Amino acid sequence: QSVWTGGDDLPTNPLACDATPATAAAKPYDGGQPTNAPDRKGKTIKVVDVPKLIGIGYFNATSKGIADAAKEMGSMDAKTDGPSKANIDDQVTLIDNYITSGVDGILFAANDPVAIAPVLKKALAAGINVVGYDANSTPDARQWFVNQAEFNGIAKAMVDSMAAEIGDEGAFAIVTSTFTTPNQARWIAEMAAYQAKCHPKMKWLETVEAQEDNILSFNQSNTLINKYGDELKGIFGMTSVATPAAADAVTQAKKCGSVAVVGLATPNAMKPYVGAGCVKSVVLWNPVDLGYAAAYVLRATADGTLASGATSVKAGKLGDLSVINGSEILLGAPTVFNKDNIGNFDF
Amino acid sequence: MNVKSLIRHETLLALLLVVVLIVLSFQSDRFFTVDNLLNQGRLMTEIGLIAIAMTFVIATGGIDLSVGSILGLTAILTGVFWQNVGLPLPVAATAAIAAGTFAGFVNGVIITRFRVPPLIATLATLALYRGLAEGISQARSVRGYPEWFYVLGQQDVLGVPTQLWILFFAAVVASIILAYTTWGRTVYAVGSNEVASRFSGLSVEKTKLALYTASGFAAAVAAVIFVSRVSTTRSDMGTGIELDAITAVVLGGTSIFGGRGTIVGTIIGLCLIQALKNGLSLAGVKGDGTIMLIGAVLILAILASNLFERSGTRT
Amino acid sequence: MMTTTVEATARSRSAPQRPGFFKRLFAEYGQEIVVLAAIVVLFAVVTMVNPRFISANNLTTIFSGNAYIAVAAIGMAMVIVTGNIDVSVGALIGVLATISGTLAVAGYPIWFAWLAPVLVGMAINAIIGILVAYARIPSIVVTLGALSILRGGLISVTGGTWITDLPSAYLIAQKQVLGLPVPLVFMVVLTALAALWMRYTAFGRSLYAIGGNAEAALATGIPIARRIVAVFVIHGAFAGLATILFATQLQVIQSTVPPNLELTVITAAVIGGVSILGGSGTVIGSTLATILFATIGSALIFVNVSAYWLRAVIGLLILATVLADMLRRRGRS
Amino acid sequence: MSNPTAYVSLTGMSKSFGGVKVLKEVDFDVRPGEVHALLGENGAGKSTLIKMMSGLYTPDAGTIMVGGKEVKFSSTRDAAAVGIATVYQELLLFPELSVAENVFLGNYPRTALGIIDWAEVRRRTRDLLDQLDTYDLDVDAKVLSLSVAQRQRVEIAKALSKNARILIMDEPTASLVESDVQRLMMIVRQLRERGVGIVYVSHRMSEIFALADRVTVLRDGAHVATRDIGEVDENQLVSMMVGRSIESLFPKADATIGETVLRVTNLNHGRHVRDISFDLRRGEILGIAGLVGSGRTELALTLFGMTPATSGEIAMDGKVVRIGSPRQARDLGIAYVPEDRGQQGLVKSMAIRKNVSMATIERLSSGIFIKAGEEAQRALDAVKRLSIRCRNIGQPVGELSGGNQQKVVIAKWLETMPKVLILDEPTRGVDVGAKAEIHTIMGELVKQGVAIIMISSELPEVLGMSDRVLVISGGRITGEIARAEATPERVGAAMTAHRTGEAA
Ligand SMILES: Nc1ncnc2c1ncn2[C@@H]1O[C@H](COP(=O)(O)OP(=O)(O)OP(=O)(O)O)[C@@H](O)[C@H]1O
Ligand SMILES: Nc1ncnc2c1ncn2[C@@H]1O[C@H](COP(=O)(O)OP(=O)(O)OP(=O)(O)O)[C@@H](O)[C@H]1O
Ligand SMILES: [Mg+2]
Ligand SMILES: [Mg+2]
Repeated sequence: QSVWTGGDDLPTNPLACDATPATAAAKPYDGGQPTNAPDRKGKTIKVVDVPKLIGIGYFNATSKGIADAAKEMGSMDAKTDGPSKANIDDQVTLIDNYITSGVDGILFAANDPVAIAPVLKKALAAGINVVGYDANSTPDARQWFVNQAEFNGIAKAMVDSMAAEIGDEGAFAIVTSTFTTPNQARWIAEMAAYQAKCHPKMKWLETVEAQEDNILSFNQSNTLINKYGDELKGIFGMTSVATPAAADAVTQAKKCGSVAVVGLATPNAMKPYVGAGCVKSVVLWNPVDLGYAAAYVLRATADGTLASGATSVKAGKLGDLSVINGSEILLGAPTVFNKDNIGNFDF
Repeated sequence: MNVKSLIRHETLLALLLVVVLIVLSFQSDRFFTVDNLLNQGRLMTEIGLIAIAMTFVIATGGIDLSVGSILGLTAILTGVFWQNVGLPLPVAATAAIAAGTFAGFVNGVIITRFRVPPLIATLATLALYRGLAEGISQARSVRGYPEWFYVLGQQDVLGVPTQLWILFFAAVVASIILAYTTWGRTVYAVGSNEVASRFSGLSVEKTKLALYTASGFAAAVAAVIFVSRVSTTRSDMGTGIELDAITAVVLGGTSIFGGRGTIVGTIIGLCLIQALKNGLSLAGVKGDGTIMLIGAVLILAILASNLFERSGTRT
Repeated sequence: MMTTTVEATARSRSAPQRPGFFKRLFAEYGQEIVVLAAIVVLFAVVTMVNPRFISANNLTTIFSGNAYIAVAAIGMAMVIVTGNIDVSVGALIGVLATISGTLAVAGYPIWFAWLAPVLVGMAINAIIGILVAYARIPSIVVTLGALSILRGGLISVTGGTWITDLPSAYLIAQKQVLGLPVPLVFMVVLTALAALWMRYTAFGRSLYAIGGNAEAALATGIPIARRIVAVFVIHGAFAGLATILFATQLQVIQSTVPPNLELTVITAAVIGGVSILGGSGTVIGSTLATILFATIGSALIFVNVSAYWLRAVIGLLILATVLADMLRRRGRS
Repeated sequence: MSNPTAYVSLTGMSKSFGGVKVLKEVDFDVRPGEVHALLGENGAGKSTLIKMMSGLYTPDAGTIMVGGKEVKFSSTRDAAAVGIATVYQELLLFPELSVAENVFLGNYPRTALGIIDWAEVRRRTRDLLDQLDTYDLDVDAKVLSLSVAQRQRVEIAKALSKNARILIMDEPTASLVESDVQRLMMIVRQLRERGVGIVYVSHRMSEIFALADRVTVLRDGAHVATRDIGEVDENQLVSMMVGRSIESLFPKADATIGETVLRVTNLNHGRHVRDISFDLRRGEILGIAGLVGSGRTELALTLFGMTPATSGEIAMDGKVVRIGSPRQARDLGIAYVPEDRGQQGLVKSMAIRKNVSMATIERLSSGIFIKAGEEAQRALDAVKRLSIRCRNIGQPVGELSGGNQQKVVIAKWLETMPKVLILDEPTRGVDVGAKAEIHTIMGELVKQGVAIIMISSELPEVLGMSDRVLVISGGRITGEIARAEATPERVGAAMTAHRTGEAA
């Protein structure tokens, strides 16, 4: 298996094997600043939310969170518009159009951290407040980024759950969207590092691509099951498309209980599998909360209450969220959905 | 009849464009501004370059579906040559363009030497070139280009986006070639009747080979501009761009069966699509609504010009 | 020596001998045989590397997991035989799956949830067919437009919400008949029916006539426009049938357009030997080509081709199939 | 003038294309058991009239009566239903389908289950072909592999398969050699005996007089006359058709024959060009005769570089040359007017101007730009010189009549100022008037020193125009006959001559 680079050459930073929290070195603010932004304090602001793509459950949920927060605040006029394919070019074009149309704030989830930077800088130069969520851009191209969970944190949660289910010597494989998708690539890189450090005897079989296509994800999962037979003990699903498809493959292959599925997914898509007991638990932050937090962060940024040097920000019902890594806001611990609580979520 | 109907389609389309521009500028006062329009030019350059070459290809009765993959491959090679091989960036970009052009040449060889229908040949290389881009890049992006490189994609020359000059220059040269040169004449002749062209001593094979090579070249140049515009390379760049380019070309009146079409038409088609994308967005229509409308415009525009043409021949 | 010459001359004056069975088979189904051979070779080679490749489970994955593509490619092959093309079928399947799933969840009878995509597919494609046949807009233009409209429409209507809580009776693709997975049965039965229909009915033959020489078809009295509408409608029905398999394969339906499905379907049809210029090719070929692609995809995982290079290898294999066919054709003429 | 005994009668038929009226109130009828010939110059409207009779075109005005009842045809199916079958001028077949399938497409025999009975299709096709003495044609062969004559046979079999009461044949003999013409005429007579009414279009007077019971002449889309064949002679018919009399169909001009321009030695390509050797001199017309499939066209294609020679030698002006493409042939001064005008000769959707300049477009350019003025001037000159009848030089070639289209192809190649002009069936499907004009043009060319190779299936044309006749059979030269000795008998004998010295 070739070494995972995570699509870029950033170093990995695995967490400690026990529950010791990472000691984040304090970093000075490294975000950008809008030029000549008008005073928006207290005024109603017009905001556009540009997710990676529209038409998938995950971003529907973030969009819902943003809408909820906007309604709650009463001073934000928010709308979601994104490309129909996770395509950097369409996303850039859309943001560009919204800069021209004159919005006060932009919320984004980047398809590529670098490719999106020029247009975001253009937005900053036009005096627009820019806040990212879910998928970051280069820091200087936006003011703040709402981080749902740190890459190494997700990696630890995933690998630890898998180890708990299949034991410290089990073999697993991964189904992801594409190798170039930045978040997935970084998660996999961090997982590799963490597994090597904390579960060195687990066996990483292979990683396959399945686009954002659930039937392909299903077929790929089946192929993995067929290829490795009893050797395969677990499958990681890296996207909200791949995880339910992998679970379905395991279900239909009648391997519930002998092949574990661990992955990132939205609760709605996972209810049948969790309910049937084929999947024990699903890891995901609450994307509704993520969107909700992002909207509050943008509001605070526009009001000037969240500025360089702040250590926390108030985010409505979520309370105080802390600033990390210079210009990121941490949402908090990911939610773990299981048989008992999955019915309480609807996204 | 032929020439007249050509003019008719383009006139119709130009009128439609004018109407669209007027309507859209009423919808948003930020639409019809110099800044916005120039900026749209920046955004449509890559598709534009590819569509210009595609006009020639379709006018011969062919098609090139592999352009998006050639774009991705060239982008990746630019990055790899520069960062991994260590070539100076201008050399790396030139070498990558040469490679992209070669990919087009390979299409041409498959089509002319092995007589594989263009649709099948480029459907196969669509998969192959994208795969090569992925394999070569190992899914890694190349970033951190020197600042001067962004002149091409993100800055202006004489107040106009740099790449728009390139598109403009390419459009002028291409329309002159297609309308006034022996080469252009050969393109139409091959598109109308390939056998007769061969029997007339025209170099059918060479022309086609040159066209697919040129198509590769256009996609490769578009790739470098694209990299410069978005500051990074990814192996999935340009996915699906072939359908956008083909849409512009057929909207512009080029017959998918070959033998007719003009660069002016293609450019108007391109502008119409871009104006709709931008103007509707400014008017508050979401992206999904916009793509539906573009689909409808494509069908209706060709329908309208069909009707005009038929009623024209009857009188 | 002398006698054989005389015999040969005598025979050339009388009716020519019908060439042998295999020769005719090869002349008529050359491309299909090339594809089939490629499948067999792949199976043989990969099974030697990893015997699990030919396990019942993996055969099910290969044949059954991609059956919906094969079913969609049947309709596509018919459309291509008439000299037309459809680049909107992926978007159509996305739309139909959403309709079907929504009905199933809303409590309509299961049979209705299965029938609806077939009917709606036929209706939508009837419009496409009418635009192609009567308004004389080239099919690639109409279907490019339809692609945009269907894709945009799907997103704006559903917003991409997934459909869950599907009743288990609805999930027909997960069931078996006579111990065989339903998608496999669908694929085989529909391919066989379509192949027989294309070969043994006047209607089926007329599609080849239209694709081969439209002018002559008109002179023969074939109602071209009606046939083209009909073939699009039939293609819509196959898209609907493909949708049933697509939508019931998993317990959730993703209400988006499956990425690049149209290209996959078109590639299956043309690699299977349907001439893109119209007038030749069979649905057996398109189904075999679908199986070939599925086999390649699975095989490359089994033989541990670097995942990064996987798509390049697939591209190379497609190209090789295309070139092999062209060389075969040239060798013949 | 509806005739009580007529099975089909047309009255006041009119049709316009793009505002041009090509048929003006024409009356026409066919009786059972007669051969009714339809005559007229190229573009007179014969095919148009026929296409209305067979339901392919809808008339703008006029009525069609079948068996005394008025009918309206909305498709060829309607016409077929009342027993009208047509063999069209442009053979309308399906190249990718087999012979048998072409014959029965549209009315297949079915089994009890309603599915096509392929065994029956093949058997009945075999029968029909045997009736046409075409024993050597495989019913399973794809039509694309057939020669023109073979395709014609398939078309006739197709018409016969429908048990037609009226059989329309639009220039059925245009691409047949003499022996095939005789065979076809026999078939026509047999059908007449059986009571079938036949509409027969041909530009060949000999056939008209041998077959027809009545003739109808059209000129410029108008009905000129309908006569019994006994009432008219050839000169009368010709002057009815062209509105003037034609002095000589074969105006063989005396040209001085000069030195050798082309010398071919032991040329070979495939099965159809074998060991060909001959000389061609300036100012000479070399006629090439042979049966269909004898390899005349293949020889021309090899000389023209389309199918380059596999062995042998070609020398132009004494210098040995290699001709690997039409382009090289053109540059060496060889021009080829192909037998299939529509496919190989013309780009029909393009203007006359562009077609005329097509082979010389590089020469008409400064750098890469086309000199439009000069191009137009040259096209105008060509139109005048060859008297091509057209609206203007911007008119698409496809709108011209057959003869005028042929002249455009000749004009294109004259632009290259060839030393050797190869004409393959130069007057196929061309009316008498235009035929005479083309022959006159040939005469003028040889006077200017051009050497002409003329391939023709019309023996009178070969004998009338050639200085020397080369006869080809089975790809080999089986006779070389000087003008003085060229008689139909000698040439005919050489055409069917057995291949000498061929081992099994
Ligand atoms: N589809 C068409 N569109 C436009 N003009 C046409 C069309 N078909 C025929 N014409 C014109 O109508 C006239 C009559 O054509 P038609 O084919 O009936 O002549 P014809 O008598 O059969 O000639 P020929 O001996 O060359 O076959 C010609 O001037 C021709 O150019
Ligand atoms: N039995 C056959 N099977 C397949 N193709 C044949 C057969 N006989 C002849 N041909 C094809 O027919 C052509 C040769 O016949 P063609 O009629 O062109 O010869 P020709 O001597 O030029 O006669 P003409 O000029 O009268 O057509 C070639 O293209 C050859 O491939
Ligand atoms: Mg005619
Ligand atoms: Mg010939």
